[in-house]
Amino acid sequence: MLTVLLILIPLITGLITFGLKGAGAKALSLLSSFATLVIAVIAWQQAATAPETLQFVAEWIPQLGSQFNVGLDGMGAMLCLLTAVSFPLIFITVYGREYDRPGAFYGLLLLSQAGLIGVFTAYDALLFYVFWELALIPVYFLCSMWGGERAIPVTFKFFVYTFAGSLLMLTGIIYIYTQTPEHSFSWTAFTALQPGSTEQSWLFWLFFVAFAIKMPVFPFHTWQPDTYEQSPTPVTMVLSGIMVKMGLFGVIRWLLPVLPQGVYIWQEAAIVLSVIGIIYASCIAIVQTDLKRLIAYSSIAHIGLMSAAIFANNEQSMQGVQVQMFNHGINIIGLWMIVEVIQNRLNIKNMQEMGGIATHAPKLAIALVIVSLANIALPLTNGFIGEFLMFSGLFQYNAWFAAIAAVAIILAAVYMLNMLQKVIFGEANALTSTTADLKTGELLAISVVIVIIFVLGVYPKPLLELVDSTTAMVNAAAWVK
Amino acid sequence: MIHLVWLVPFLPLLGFLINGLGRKYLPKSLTGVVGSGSVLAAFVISLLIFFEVRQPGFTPQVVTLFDFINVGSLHIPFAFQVDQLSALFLLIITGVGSLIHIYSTSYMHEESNEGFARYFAYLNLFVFSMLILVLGANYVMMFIGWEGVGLCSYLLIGFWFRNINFNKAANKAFIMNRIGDLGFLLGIFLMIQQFGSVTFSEVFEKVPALGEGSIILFAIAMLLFVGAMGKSAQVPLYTWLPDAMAGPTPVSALIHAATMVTAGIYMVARSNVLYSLAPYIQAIIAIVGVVTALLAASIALKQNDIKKVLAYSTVSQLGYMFLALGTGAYTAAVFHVMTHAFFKALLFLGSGSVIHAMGGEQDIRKMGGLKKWMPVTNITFLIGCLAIAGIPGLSGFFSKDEILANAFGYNKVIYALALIGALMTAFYMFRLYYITFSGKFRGTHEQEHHLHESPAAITLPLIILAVLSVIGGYVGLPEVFGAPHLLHEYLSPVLVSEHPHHLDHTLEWGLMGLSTVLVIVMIFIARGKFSRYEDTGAENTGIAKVLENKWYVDELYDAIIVKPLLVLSRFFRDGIERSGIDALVNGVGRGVKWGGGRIRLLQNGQVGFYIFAMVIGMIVLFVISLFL
Amino acid sequence: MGTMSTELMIFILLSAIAIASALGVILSKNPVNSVLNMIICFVAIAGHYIMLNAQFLFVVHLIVYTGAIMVLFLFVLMMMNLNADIEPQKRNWLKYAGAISGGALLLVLVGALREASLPAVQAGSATDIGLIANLGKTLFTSYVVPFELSSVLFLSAMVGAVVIGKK
Amino acid sequence: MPVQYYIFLSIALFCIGVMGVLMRRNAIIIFMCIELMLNAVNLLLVAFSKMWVDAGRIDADAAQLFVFFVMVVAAAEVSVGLAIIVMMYRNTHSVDINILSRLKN
Amino acid sequence: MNALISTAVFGIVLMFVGLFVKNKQQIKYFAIAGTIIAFIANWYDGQLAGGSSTILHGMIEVSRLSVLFNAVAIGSTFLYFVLCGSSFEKVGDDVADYFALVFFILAGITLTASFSNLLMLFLAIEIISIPQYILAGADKKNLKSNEASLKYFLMGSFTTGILLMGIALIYGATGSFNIYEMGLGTGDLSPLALCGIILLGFALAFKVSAVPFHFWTPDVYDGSPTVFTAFMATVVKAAGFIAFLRLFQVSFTGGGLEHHWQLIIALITAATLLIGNFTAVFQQSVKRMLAYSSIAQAGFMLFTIVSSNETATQGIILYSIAYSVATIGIFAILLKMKDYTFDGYNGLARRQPLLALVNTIFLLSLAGIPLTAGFFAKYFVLTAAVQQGQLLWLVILAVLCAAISAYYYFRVIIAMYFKTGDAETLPITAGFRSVLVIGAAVIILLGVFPNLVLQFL
Repeated sequence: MLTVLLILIPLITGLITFGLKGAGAKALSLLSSFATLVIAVIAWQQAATAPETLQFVAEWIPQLGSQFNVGLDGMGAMLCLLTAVSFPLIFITVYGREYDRPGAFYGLLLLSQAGLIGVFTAYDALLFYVFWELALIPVYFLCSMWGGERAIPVTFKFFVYTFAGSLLMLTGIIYIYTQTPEHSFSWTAFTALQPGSTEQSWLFWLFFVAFAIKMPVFPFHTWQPDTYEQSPTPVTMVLSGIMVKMGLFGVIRWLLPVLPQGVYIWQEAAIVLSVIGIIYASCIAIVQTDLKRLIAYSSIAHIGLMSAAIFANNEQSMQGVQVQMFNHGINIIGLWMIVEVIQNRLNIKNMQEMGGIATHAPKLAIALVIVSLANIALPLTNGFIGEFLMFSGLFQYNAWFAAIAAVAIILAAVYMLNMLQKVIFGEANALTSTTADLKTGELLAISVVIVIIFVLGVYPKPLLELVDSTTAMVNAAAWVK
Repeated sequence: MIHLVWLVPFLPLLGFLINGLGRKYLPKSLTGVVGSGSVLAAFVISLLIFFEVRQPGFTPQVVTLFDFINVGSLHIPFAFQVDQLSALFLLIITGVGSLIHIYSTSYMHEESNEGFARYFAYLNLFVFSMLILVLGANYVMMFIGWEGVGLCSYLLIGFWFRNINFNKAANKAFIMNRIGDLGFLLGIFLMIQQFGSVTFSEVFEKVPALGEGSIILFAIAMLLFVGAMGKSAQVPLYTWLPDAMAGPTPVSALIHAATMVTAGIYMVARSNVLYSLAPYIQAIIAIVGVVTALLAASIALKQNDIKKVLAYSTVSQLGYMFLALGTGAYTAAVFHVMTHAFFKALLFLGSGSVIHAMGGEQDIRKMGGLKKWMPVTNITFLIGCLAIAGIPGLSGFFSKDEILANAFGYNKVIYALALIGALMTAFYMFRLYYITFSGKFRGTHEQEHHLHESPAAITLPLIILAVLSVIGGYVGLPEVFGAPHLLHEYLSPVLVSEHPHHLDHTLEWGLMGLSTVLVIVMIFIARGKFSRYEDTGAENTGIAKVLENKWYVDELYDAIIVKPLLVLSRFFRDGIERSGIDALVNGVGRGVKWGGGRIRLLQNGQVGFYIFAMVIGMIVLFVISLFL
Repeated sequence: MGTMSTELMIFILLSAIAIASALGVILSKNPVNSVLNMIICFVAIAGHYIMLNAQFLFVVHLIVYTGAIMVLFLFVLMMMNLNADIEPQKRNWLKYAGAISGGALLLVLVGALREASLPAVQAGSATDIGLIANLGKTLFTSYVVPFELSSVLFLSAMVGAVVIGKK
Repeated sequence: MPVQYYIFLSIALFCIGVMGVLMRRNAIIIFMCIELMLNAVNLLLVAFSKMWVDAGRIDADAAQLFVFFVMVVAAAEVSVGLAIIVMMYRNTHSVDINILSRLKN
Repeated sequence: MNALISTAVFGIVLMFVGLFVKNKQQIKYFAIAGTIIAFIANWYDGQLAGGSSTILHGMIEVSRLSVLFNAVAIGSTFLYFVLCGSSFEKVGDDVADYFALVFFILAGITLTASFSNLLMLFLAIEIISIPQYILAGADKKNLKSNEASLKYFLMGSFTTGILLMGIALIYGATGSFNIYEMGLGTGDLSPLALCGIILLGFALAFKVSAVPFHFWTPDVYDGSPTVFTAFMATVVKAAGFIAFLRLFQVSFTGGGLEHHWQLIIALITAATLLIGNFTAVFQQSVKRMLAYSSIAQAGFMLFTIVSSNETATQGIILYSIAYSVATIGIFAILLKMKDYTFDGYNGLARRQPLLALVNTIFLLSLAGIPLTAGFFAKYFVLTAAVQQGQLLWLVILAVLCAAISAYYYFRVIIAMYFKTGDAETLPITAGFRSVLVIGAAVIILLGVFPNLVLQFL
């Protein structure tokens, strides 16, 4: 029931928010997001001790053998927690901003939250697909309506891209569904089926492309920088912090256990793509002058690593990926928060025109430094744990892939430090010397991020233990040879 | 006492937090007390630990704080290891660290309140990281400290962040360190793969099973050594260190001379079990060491920035330490770390005193005759120079002599090269000394008017370090002196694989004499050339110009690494991303539109054509279904 | 040549007339000629109906088609005062293309149906199935629903013709 | 007499109708050709009816009734069709089908 | 059966209503009442028919499917009358006759799901077609309407010839017009029957505007008075499919018979998907875009024919509802627009937020986004095809085309929400709004609980 509540709270409040004006919409959405957070924390505690109590099953479409089947395993609880943590942070960060038609803006954000939590909780393939799309639609509207001047075509590209991918996945789901003996969509039935290896081989691609587009993995990534650049920053936070995790989540929940042989056949290809993507995106990030695009490409690189680690598919890499899903979410949201503040203050995106922010807005600068360092996986920040485990896991799979991928940690340092240098260091210019430092709300939100960064960086145990069960599940399913 | 070891890193961390968070509110005095006091307190605890460790029969102890990473069979606890090696490094770090903190309270006094606190916060954070590095009971802990010190180095080099060039230097330092870190990290992964553990005790236990000369062992050793190359500024990853002089001078003394850069030596010494089983890697280390020593020394000959000279000298000395490691003389390396910490910190702090007096001027051509105004600095700096040059009786002599002796036993050619390096060391150090302190003052009148001896907070550490530079060598007297090698005895439980090359006594005396004589000759040449130095402003030519431009290594790196990387990245961005993938994606969209545009022409509005098309379609479909 | 051949000869004769006049319909330039050809063709087809013992249909065919529909066509043509000159000639290639594709369709269908094995038509064997009495009985029993429905059809056609036709 | 004869005859007439539809531009003639196609079908149905009667099926009158209904429908269609053509003629003073090609692409 | 009678009777009633009721707006209410009564009558049918019963000498079969489909068709017509009824007046004076013609069409439609004799199929198709020719040309002075009418008529009657030829050949092969008694699946397939099946397929493909028999669709839909296009493109189209499916599922399936025609139907489906979607991308007028989109949607519905299984039946029902309701809604809004181009919708969301929202829901449904009925409609037809096996290539092609279809549906959304402009609309009543909302609610409700409808099957 708790799980259902997690979906229902943002869904219902989101719908109500549509009817509200300015302050009311803000307040309600904030309230709702906090309520969700409270539930998510409780759910997290339960997921650690008694995950079966979070399972909720109700009839949905009996003709199809589809049920409203939601539940939370370790990974699901973790991602729900991430979602639940992120939204209040996002709302607090933008609390001072005035958006056109705030009711719709906050309403759509809450709806996307409902969709995201739905994706992370669904244990029924059809339900999963429904939520998968449901999360996309509000984001599409948010980006198009409140985005930059090129937002409409860019977001549309994003939409069609992901839509095409998910339809391919739908084909795969339908195929597997028709093969299950009792015609069921339940996750259990899907994992129990195990089609022949030829079938798994091509089914793999139907699923993989959908997930790869969402993540995004090279070469399916070209929607991403444009979309991140053009979206309003709160939406970019949702996109990069949480939505990309849908792809990773999808692979772990719906690809690895369902098509282990397909994965076994193609894992090398997937890893190669991911590794290419890591280096490729890192290189492009080096020559970006636009702050948002730089972060976008850095995100592609990070996601590439996560995808490689997933397909390396051993205990370490899987633990690492899951932990990193959370941590990357927190870090990138923190990064976007700061970008949002900078944008809000300066209204420029080109890093060449910035500089010297540290002199006039030291708190902002410190926050940016910390979050950037977490982003390049400095030890004792949360980014380190995941990356360490992922690289290690990848290394166990294939040392050369890991060695090539690991070059990214150098490249990451190059572009992140360049970014820091250009944005906050140096002499202030006429524009940046007017930069106001963080305001209370912003400071609060960013402080939360920073605290999480350090707490999980020093003591990742709770997170690691939480996702243990999922890793065990995947590994148990995955080593079919 | 051992169980309180966590206090040692924790106190500087506390200092960091207090100074960092309260940087706007705390007065400078309090900041200074917190900053220095925390390190001093850590030093006291370290001393107590040291005395405990020194007890005979002490076995290494591991203090586990909590589980850091637990994944399946891989356990990486957040644990500290207290043994002879780490205790010694604790002493060096906290000892030299507290002196430099005290020194800084005066040196950095002109900074704003906030800057001052920020400086101390960074410095404390550095000490914390460095302590984690040496205290860690496994390679991951070491790596945490390893990257942590890199971060602090980055922050402190770029301390004056308004200067873009300083920031670039900081970036360079961090990135080069990261290249090394990559090697380290891969080494750790390989260890995890091979041993399923990164804890020192377990790894060293399992290493011998691989057998001497195992390729895996080579790989691990080499990868770790790549890490050491980055951190300890060895060829080819040394160019960041001279640039790192952009930071405040006490930072150069602490980080870029006494402690952080020796982390590589610590690591190799710590892994001596591993390295002793990988002789080829040892050879590589020795060669890298001696090449670095020579190259850096040669560059130092022609530098005019007081800190740059010292920086290259540091690189060069680090080369010696690696040479020692390569020859298997781990104690000698650690010994040199210690003595080098004393005299190089002394030299840097002395140069800081000079720079302070000169109002920020660092070019030695603009100095001269400073001994008149700065007697204490002069004397202590001279002691430092003598120590580094290897004048018998001072600390540098003993440590360097041990290295040279081992090198001789290892390989005569390497010995010869090392000796040449040592001679160059003497030459450039005294070039520096004479140009700076002798002759007549060449700066502006304003500067001359301003010249003064530094306050006690600066001179006191100088004096203490000068004393240490003199007596520090007596813990490791050469065998020929007949006295026990205290350091060797102390470290032997840790450096179990040490196999120093023992020379016969006559030969050792001979070598000692040879180097001493040559060094003195060098000093006199330098004195003759530079004691009445005049700045002619003449351009250097030939080899001198090459040396002045540091063998053009920076330019070389720029040409073979940085530029190609940028070209590649731009190609990715413009060639593949925009005109490749994105164009393809957009092309699909355009293709659909284009196709739509063509297909719709079929719809030409003529009903006759429509029926015709229908009939054709029927015929085609008929043929397909009936006859195919 | 017995009775069979008489049947066959009549069949061939009627078929020849029908095909020739059908070709006349599509080939003659003057629309009025087309209509006249059409009438001939329909009469020939009516002849086939007699041959096939479909007396009722023969009558209906003559009355409805030849009598009513064709006259309607003729009437419309006359009302519009159309003659050969008015119809602009299609471009020739389209005409050939039309002819060729029609021929191709014919070929395909013939090719497909050539080998159908079916019971033969016993020409001359008189059956009374096509008489009005029999058909009427069936029409008002089994086929009463379609019969009623065709009234709906007519109604709508009537309404339609009025809607469209009135000024 | 094999029923194939009727089949071929009727297909021939049918295809002539199709040809006419394709070749002519006069809406009335085209419509007439369509009527020709319907008549070809009628002929075929009658032939099949006879065939099945001869083969002994008692319900073969269905085909003749079908033809009857085809005629009914054809009559209805003609009334509507000619109304449409007349309407077109009123507006364009032509019955050329290609005159009307505003709607395209 | 009751539905057939009631709709036919109401057609006649409406003709007379035109004589006595002078206020043209009031005629609409009679028509609406007619649909309600027909709906009730049909529901009564459903109560009677426990399983399925063939009545009236094997001409009509009343089954759960037919009752359900009739309910869908009558319900959609009800929605159509409510939303678009007042626009009849704009076409011409003979409002009552138009309503009568729509009822006659509806009478034909009630046969499409229940015929069990090819004669009934033929009559049904003609009863549907002939009034449509007239409705297409109802705007007599408008040359476009003339053209639409002429094109539709010429091509439609040409197709009638094809259909009849097919029926004749099948009769020749089997000696029966009854779809249950043909027994084509047993024994060797006569070439006559095969040609007949193919020709019937062509004729029905024409009715559902499948490529290459689709040429009439854009022109006719574009040229006809918009209010009639709304009806032709929705309920009538669905009726075409139900007839198509019924014929092929009952008579031409079984005994391996489907392998003879599956390939060409699959090819037709593929071509329909491609051409429909590709061409729709290019359009500038929303009305014409909807015409092409109806071809594209037909491509999806053809999946039910290709697979001809149980799921296909469920799929066609859901698809009929989802597609009809959504398209009627979109057309109803289109009718209120002053400008039919995409640009005419610019900024509608600011002027008429509710209208824009409802329109968006309808468009999302057409695009097949989850939580709308359109998703489950697509889902079922795709599942039907996957169950059939061997057709996965077609399914993948279809989903890619669905992605393309998002492009043109979303263009409307983009215009409404993200572009600035002042989309002008005619005055809109509260009743109109609330009915639109009900329509949208139906779409959403079926998108969440498709079994609300499927349980009746």
